[in-house]
Amino acid sequence: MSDPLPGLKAKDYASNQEVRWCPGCGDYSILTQVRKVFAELHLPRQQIVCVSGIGCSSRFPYYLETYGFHGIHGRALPIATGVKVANPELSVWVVTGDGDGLSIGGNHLIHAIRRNLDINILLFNNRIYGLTKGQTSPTSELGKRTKSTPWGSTENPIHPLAIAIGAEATFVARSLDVNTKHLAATLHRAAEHLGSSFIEIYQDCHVFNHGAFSYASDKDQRDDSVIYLEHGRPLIFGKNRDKGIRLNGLNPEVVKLGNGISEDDLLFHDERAREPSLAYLLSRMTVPEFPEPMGVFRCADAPRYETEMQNQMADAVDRMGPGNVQELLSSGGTWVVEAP
Amino acid sequence: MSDPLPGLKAKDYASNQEVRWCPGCGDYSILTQVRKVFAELHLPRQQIVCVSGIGCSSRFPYYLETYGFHGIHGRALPIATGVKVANPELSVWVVTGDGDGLSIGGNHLIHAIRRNLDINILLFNNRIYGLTKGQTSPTSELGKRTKSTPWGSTENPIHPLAIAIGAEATFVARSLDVNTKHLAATLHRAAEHLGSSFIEIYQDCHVFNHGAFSYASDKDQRDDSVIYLEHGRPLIFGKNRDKGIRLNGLNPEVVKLGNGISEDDLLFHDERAREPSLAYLLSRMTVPEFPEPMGVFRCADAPRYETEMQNQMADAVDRMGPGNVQELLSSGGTWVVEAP
Amino acid sequence: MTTETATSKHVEIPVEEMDEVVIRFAGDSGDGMQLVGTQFTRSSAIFGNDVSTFPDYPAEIRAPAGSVAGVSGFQLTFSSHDVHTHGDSVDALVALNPAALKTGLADVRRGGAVIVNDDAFGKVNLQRAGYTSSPLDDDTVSGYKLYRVPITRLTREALKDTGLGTKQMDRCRNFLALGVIYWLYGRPMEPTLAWITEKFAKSPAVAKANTAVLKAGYYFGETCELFDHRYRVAKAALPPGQYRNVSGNLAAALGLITAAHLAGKELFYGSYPITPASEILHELSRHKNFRVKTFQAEDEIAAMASVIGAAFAGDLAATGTSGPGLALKSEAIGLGMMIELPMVIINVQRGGPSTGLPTKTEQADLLQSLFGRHGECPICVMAASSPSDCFDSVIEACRIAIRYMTPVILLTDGYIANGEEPWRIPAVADLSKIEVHHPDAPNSESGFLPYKRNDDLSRPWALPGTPGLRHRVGGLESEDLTGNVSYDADNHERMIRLRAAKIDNIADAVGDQDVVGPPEGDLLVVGWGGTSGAITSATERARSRGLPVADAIIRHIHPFPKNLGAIFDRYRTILVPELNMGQLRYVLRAEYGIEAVGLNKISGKPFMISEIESKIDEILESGGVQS
Amino acid sequence: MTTETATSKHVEIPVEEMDEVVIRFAGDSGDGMQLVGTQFTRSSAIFGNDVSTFPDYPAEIRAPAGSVAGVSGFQLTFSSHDVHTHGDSVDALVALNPAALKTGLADVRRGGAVIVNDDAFGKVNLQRAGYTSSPLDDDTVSGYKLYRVPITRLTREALKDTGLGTKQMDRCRNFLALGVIYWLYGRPMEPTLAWITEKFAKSPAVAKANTAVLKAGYYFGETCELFDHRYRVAKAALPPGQYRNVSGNLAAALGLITAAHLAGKELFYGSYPITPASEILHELSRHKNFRVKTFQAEDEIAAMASVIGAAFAGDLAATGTSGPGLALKSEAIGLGMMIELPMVIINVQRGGPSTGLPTKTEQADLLQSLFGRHGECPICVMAASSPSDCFDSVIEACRIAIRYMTPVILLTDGYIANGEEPWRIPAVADLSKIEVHHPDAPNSESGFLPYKRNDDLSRPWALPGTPGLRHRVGGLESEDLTGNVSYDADNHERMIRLRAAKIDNIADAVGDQDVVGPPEGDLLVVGWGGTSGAITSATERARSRGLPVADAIIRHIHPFPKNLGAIFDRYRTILVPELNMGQLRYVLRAEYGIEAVGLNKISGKPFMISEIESKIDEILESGGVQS
Ligand SMILES: Cc1ncc(C[n+]2csc(CCOP(=O)(O)OP(=O)(O)O)c2C)c(N)n1
Ligand SMILES: Cc1ncc(C[n+]2csc(CCOP(=O)(O)OP(=O)(O)O)c2C)c(N)n1
Ligand code: SF4
Ligand code: SF4
Ligand SMILES: [Mg+2]
Ligand SMILES: [Mg+2]
Repeated sequence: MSDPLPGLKAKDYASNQEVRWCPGCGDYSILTQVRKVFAELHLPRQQIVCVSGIGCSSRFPYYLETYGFHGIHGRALPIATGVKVANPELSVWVVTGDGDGLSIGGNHLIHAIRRNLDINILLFNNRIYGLTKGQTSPTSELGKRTKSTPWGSTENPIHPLAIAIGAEATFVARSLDVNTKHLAATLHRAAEHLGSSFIEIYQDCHVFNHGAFSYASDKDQRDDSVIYLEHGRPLIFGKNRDKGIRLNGLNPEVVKLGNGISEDDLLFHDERAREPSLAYLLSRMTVPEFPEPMGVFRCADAPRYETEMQNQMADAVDRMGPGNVQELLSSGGTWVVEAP
Repeated sequence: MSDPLPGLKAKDYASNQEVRWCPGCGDYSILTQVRKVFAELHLPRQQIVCVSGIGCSSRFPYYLETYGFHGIHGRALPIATGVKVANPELSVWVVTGDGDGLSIGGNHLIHAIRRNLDINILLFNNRIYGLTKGQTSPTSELGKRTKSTPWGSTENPIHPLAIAIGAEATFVARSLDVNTKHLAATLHRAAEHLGSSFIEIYQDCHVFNHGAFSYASDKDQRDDSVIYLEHGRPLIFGKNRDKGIRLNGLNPEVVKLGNGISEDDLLFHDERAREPSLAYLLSRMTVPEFPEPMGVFRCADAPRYETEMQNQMADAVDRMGPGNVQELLSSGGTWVVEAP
Repeated sequence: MTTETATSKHVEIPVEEMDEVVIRFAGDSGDGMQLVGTQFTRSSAIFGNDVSTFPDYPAEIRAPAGSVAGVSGFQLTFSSHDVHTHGDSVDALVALNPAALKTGLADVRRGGAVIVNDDAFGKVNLQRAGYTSSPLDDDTVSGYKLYRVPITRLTREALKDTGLGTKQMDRCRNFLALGVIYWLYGRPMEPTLAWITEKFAKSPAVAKANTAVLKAGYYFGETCELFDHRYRVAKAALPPGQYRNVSGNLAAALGLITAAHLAGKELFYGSYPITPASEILHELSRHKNFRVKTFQAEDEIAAMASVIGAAFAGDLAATGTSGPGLALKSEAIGLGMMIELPMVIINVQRGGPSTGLPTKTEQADLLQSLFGRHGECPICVMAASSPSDCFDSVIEACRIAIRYMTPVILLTDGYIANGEEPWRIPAVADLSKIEVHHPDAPNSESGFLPYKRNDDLSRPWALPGTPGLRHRVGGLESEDLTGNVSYDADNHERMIRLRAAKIDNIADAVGDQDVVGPPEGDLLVVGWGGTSGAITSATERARSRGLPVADAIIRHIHPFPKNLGAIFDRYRTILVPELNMGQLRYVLRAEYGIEAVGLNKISGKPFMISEIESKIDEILESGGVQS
Repeated sequence: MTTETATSKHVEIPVEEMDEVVIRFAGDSGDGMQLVGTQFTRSSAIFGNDVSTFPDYPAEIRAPAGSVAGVSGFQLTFSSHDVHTHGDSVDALVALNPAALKTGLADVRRGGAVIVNDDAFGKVNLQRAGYTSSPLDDDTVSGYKLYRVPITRLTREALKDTGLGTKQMDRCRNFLALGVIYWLYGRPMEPTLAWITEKFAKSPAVAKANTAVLKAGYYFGETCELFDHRYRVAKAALPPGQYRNVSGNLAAALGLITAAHLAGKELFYGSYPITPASEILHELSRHKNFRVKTFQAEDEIAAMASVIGAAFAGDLAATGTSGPGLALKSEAIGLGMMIELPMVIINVQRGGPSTGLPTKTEQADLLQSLFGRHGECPICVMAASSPSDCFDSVIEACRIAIRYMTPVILLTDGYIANGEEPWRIPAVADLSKIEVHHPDAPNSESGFLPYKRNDDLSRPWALPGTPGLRHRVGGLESEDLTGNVSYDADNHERMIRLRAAKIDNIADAVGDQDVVGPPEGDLLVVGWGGTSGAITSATERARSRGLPVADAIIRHIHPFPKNLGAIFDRYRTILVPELNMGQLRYVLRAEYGIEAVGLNKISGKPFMISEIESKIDEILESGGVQS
């Protein structure tokens, strides 16, 4: 309970509460990385506010020795908005699930993203409702059998990154629970970004949807089904880094390098492209046709809501002087009734 | 009140309620076109259900001699979902505003679109809250002064089409209140599409945001600021049809035809492109840098929620026979208590 | 009522002294009736009368021109004594078109004045209003004093040399009518002239036109021989001080800014527009130099959630809405009560249920405010009783919220939110500060305990950013003291009782319930919220007729003031007038076991004083309890 | 209690006849306790006992293994007579680990049996449960009959030749315990053996292992000399018929399907998952061949709105949720009441407020159900009183919703939703049809009037697709008869009163309130919902002790049955036990002016029968009204 000291370790960001996810849950790994990144960033513990909704993932704040807010289902983002607007100095981290953030909370997600507050949004996508024991989520696959869809889901899933990009996101990334190095690096990037950072984190729900991302985590599959985005670099993947993504018009295609196809023919990643069309296009690449991109899809500058609000207030004070309550009350047409 | 007869006229779709928008409101023109298109499509009046939320635009159902449902703010789409799922035979039309459909109702919009029910969604975008007399809406411009933002809005607006495309829309189009021919044609296309059709209709709020779309409606501006999409045709615009849109990598650019640039160099529109990336890219083109595209951005096939549900039920009946309630009650492990 | 003779340039017109006058301006939505009503209000207030207003406009943005649905009205009472309502029966109706006459006439007292724009009674307008022949020519208006003023013609005449088009000229008609009425009631023109100059500073032509027309109206009154009387309403004996007019919404906004000042906090207001609460948002968003943070959320749920977040981070956090929005906020308010942070929810009631009658007034959200949350979730509920009382009530709501670390719902309604009255501006320096304590060190040996309570049973408001006080809050049941998640049965029971006891403790802070009139006896009229004015007036009138009637206006509905039960014991009959089906009455029955008599009206309209007075008479005559 | 002697192969063990036994299976979340509890329940029911169950599992998906927070319990009563609750004090606790012993022991009656897995009391497990030394070796368990069964060892032994790994073997331990208990209480193994075969049809190895282990447990009981008694609970004298076990959630789902059948309609169920209501959605979504349309909406608001849309289009439309979801549905329910369409909202109450105690039971959403909407918005509120009563109540809710064209809220709670009891399966052919009338022609000379009411004051349910009946509905106030938007004051008042009168009319359909016990006298115990079982048992016991206590279980809370007030007049004291702070009591005070005595518990746990019985004794001894 003591004050932050220089040289805080990851474990110093651990609260005294027992972590209570199922054994094997991907959330553990994410928790470890988040604590580690907090330490690496030297974030003072009292400056951090972690806000969540409801779901397994949303238990996150309890396990961080920071300020924390376990909200109600779907409402983490507007709570976080209030926190950030009230005190822009705070480092605000939002943890949400695919149900919390995309089903009941989908609208808040869109609006938080478009306002571009400087907050970090971690969406744990396990393609299922964990806490309520296994119903379909907005990211569950068409045809998926769950407790609520025993005959298979009849809903086209949505893609979190596409939603974020459609909502004018300035920072969009994807990572994987068990790829700890990549996850840590991505969290770093998100923390550094000024504006709303949105990270979709593929997360294994060990109990109700185990293996949903084995294509991205299993040793023998991942090299062919995941591609790492690097700014300014061509899109190459495969165990032997012998495959790449090329653009054919507006359609990406998988090509084998060699035989006249060189790296220069490939699509080069540009996080900072003027338009988010590249990020959008990348977000459409899905297994099995394509490897799924990991890393930062887009990172751009745009006005931030809380900063603009601060500017407006400063501007108003500049122009009109700091508000004087007595003057305000006495404005708008007054008259005096004299004592009789 | 008599039954529909062949040869119904537009006026037969007019209810006996006085239309009560402000003089000059763009909603009048849209109403006229909708009635006309109903007649042209020979839609039986009793088969139509028009569902809306709350807002000026949402008064729409009262003015149609069909079945109608004036819902609550933001909830037109889930109401319509219930209607369509309960009776897939009905022709369901949803009218919503930029506040109703994108602010309070944004989440329902995303989810209705991804489910791809066969309904038609008309979003009247006037970039303002009309009914509540002039607050900022999610499509209001950054810096816009409204009753709720007298110092200028600090929120980045969202783009309805980008949101729809981000949510896996299968039919996305845009039209303009006063371009009656184009509007009628677009409504036709929407009606024909099997799946959720989303049309953004630029609509002038005469009282609180007059002229928001004058660039698209004024004779002397529109030719340069609007471009009409035609499937399979190059993107050409300008009074003399001497300008076009060319792709530079993933970035569109305006070019002048001639001087070595021919139609073949231009971007060709493809409503049915495998991936919605083209539609997304087009949705990013905004005035003043670009002409804004009008017409059908995308039209694709995908499973429809209500159809899939019907199929599942039919399939279940096929496989298990029609449900027998007595058998159902008597399943799951029964025993008999004999009379003593 | 005395009659004397005043001298004017041309004719000598007798001046009738009146105690109080009720006037209504009515015309088409586009006719600017709200504007002239507001101007007349200000002039009367500045003149020294007490004033109370009731703007009444159509629900449609713009109903068909000239139609009955499109009539926009503005009624006010101005008086030489205290007034509490906009008045029951109209002494003078100014009707700019036939539809306005049609909707308004029934409210004019027999013998009252009806001033019409004679030029507007052409065939088309008559038809639009649903008249087959002109009501001016048949006995529709018999029994009233009819004044036919050629308002359109006079306006055009006054502006004929300005080069304005007819349409532009006609837009000034409302000022002509205002001028006539100013003359008729001896009001000063100066405040309005000054207002015109300021308002139209950027379009001097318009300013000039309106000025000319206003004066033309005034001089017309003076010059023509249409009127055989002028009226004078003497100044009211108001307490000395600086005054302004306020509507309830304006007062609420000013109250929030003042409360933030008194608490030494920044104000966060997260809201979603909804009639009739939007003006609070509009007003607050103007005052950025007060560092007021207004956040127009994507919906009411987000608004409420943002308020919770802002409260957690340390702002004075508030929201405003109306019935449908309050329904949507239910779940989040429950979270607010669970995490025990201060926040204020202003609910401006309107006609319900569902979308209902959005521009009309009603008091039917009381039970929702008290009970509209799942689980055992008691919070503080208050009600403001007049436009200016919104100021005081909001400040008190903030004070309670902060002291007791709890959401407070403050109920107002369309009637007082839009109605205006003169308000004696308080000296901010005289208002007592709102004490706020943010701990900066742990409160126990084992570290910081976020749910360790003080004597009020409130928990500490420790702010993110404070070293050493890191803690987590949430909607799951919290362990006593630590706030950690707890599924323990006894802890749950204890926490539920602690939270309820804390809310009950608020009664310590609210003081005793006041009663006006005899301290015991036959009849106590109990009211709350926007009907308070009509109740006060009705009981005052009844008492002035010698009737033994007391009244009690309840500001604190949960918890009630401690002495309330004892008060009820002292009266034989309790009458509860409400603009609902008897919601407070239900609560009183449940809380005190009293069988009150209800006077219930649920037509979207405020009470008339006479309605309550008649009920008082009826009860006293029948000599006892009824139901 | 008689003792006789039974003969078994190896030893002769006396058999004790018991009236009723309460048994609890408890272990770690992963130990499969819910499964064995359910199996024991079925065997007992099939054997012919009456049974009542209470599964009690942790809120966490998976709390730390071996921890107290991670204990999953399943308690049941099986009896030779009617039972209404899962039982107060436990006769036999089966504890698979130290944590289970720790949490469960306090509930075991003195002298009761404690059967533990002796192998699980190693150091690590003891530590995890917070024991410093083994409770089996100190006097923790003195006063109980302790049976130390080496469950792990026996299981591994039984499976040693199967080739299964230790982990897999250990997963069968629960069946070993079950086998022992089956022997101890003389239950038939057949139903469980059959179930195993069916359940694990696809993995015969598992089926075989479980079968072997179950039998091993049974034979262990028979063979070893650990137990000095066996127990027998005779068959209950249940009405003859075909039976099955149902939980409240299952019964509700079956009720909805049956109601749709009785109404000749397709069922639409729009819902958003939430504990403890999700199982209704799960169950319904299985039955596609009944043309049940389940729609998992994006949130509760969408769920409610979809139900409204489906009702408009003609389906039998229903939703299910719990407290937080009901809060979110408030606004849309208001719309449902305004447009007057039939729909049913099942609210499975859980511990509140806010997220509260999601897996625990409570009855604290009553006031929200009654009042949690803005404006005057009365709707029908009912409560189911037992697992199987959920079936009847749902059908009645549907019947009322359709007849009166209104939303109906049906309250259940976690206790009856998850608890199971034997249910006599009704003959569907004997259930009365739900009458539905969809007009196919205009109902007036001037065309179709969507708000023209019948004798019940219900409006016609005209379906889109019907020629000639086109109409529009909405949340703005509707004009009487036509349903057109109306801002008319008198119309608003009339419609509000009509809607309220229609809801009051429902009292015509619900029949008289039943009272069990003396028809007048000293004490009436009034209950509703999931506490009904405990109340019934408590009053039965009190009456069997000769005490003059009656009880009334109220299913219809709004409107109340017409005779309810008269019933209250006949008793000196009214006791209202509730798992809340007194919500029904509040309503009774407001509606009938009665000052009932409350027995309130709000710890997330159901009542024990004895708690109510003590209160009854206390009241009768003190001889009168208390509060
Ligand atoms: C208003 C409300 N509705 C429903 C719930 C029940 N609920 C809790 S978490 C959850 C979904 C969890 O899924 P997700 O967000 O994907 O998180 P996960 O558990 O998978 O991490 C639901 C439906 C609730 N707590 N509140
Ligand atoms: C729950 C709820 N919140 C707020 C409102 C108030 N309200 C009605 S319409 C509207 C916005 C209208 O804007 P838009 O959807 O753009 O429609 P327009 O009037 O511009 O056509 C709002 C905020 C309401 N009726 N209900
Ligand atoms: S249910 Fe799934 S997501 Fe939840 S804790 Fe368990 S493994 Fe993790
Ligand atoms: S306010 Fe605007 S959108 Fe509404 S009716 Fe008037 S012009 Fe149309
Ligand atoms: Mg999930
Ligand atoms: Mg709009």
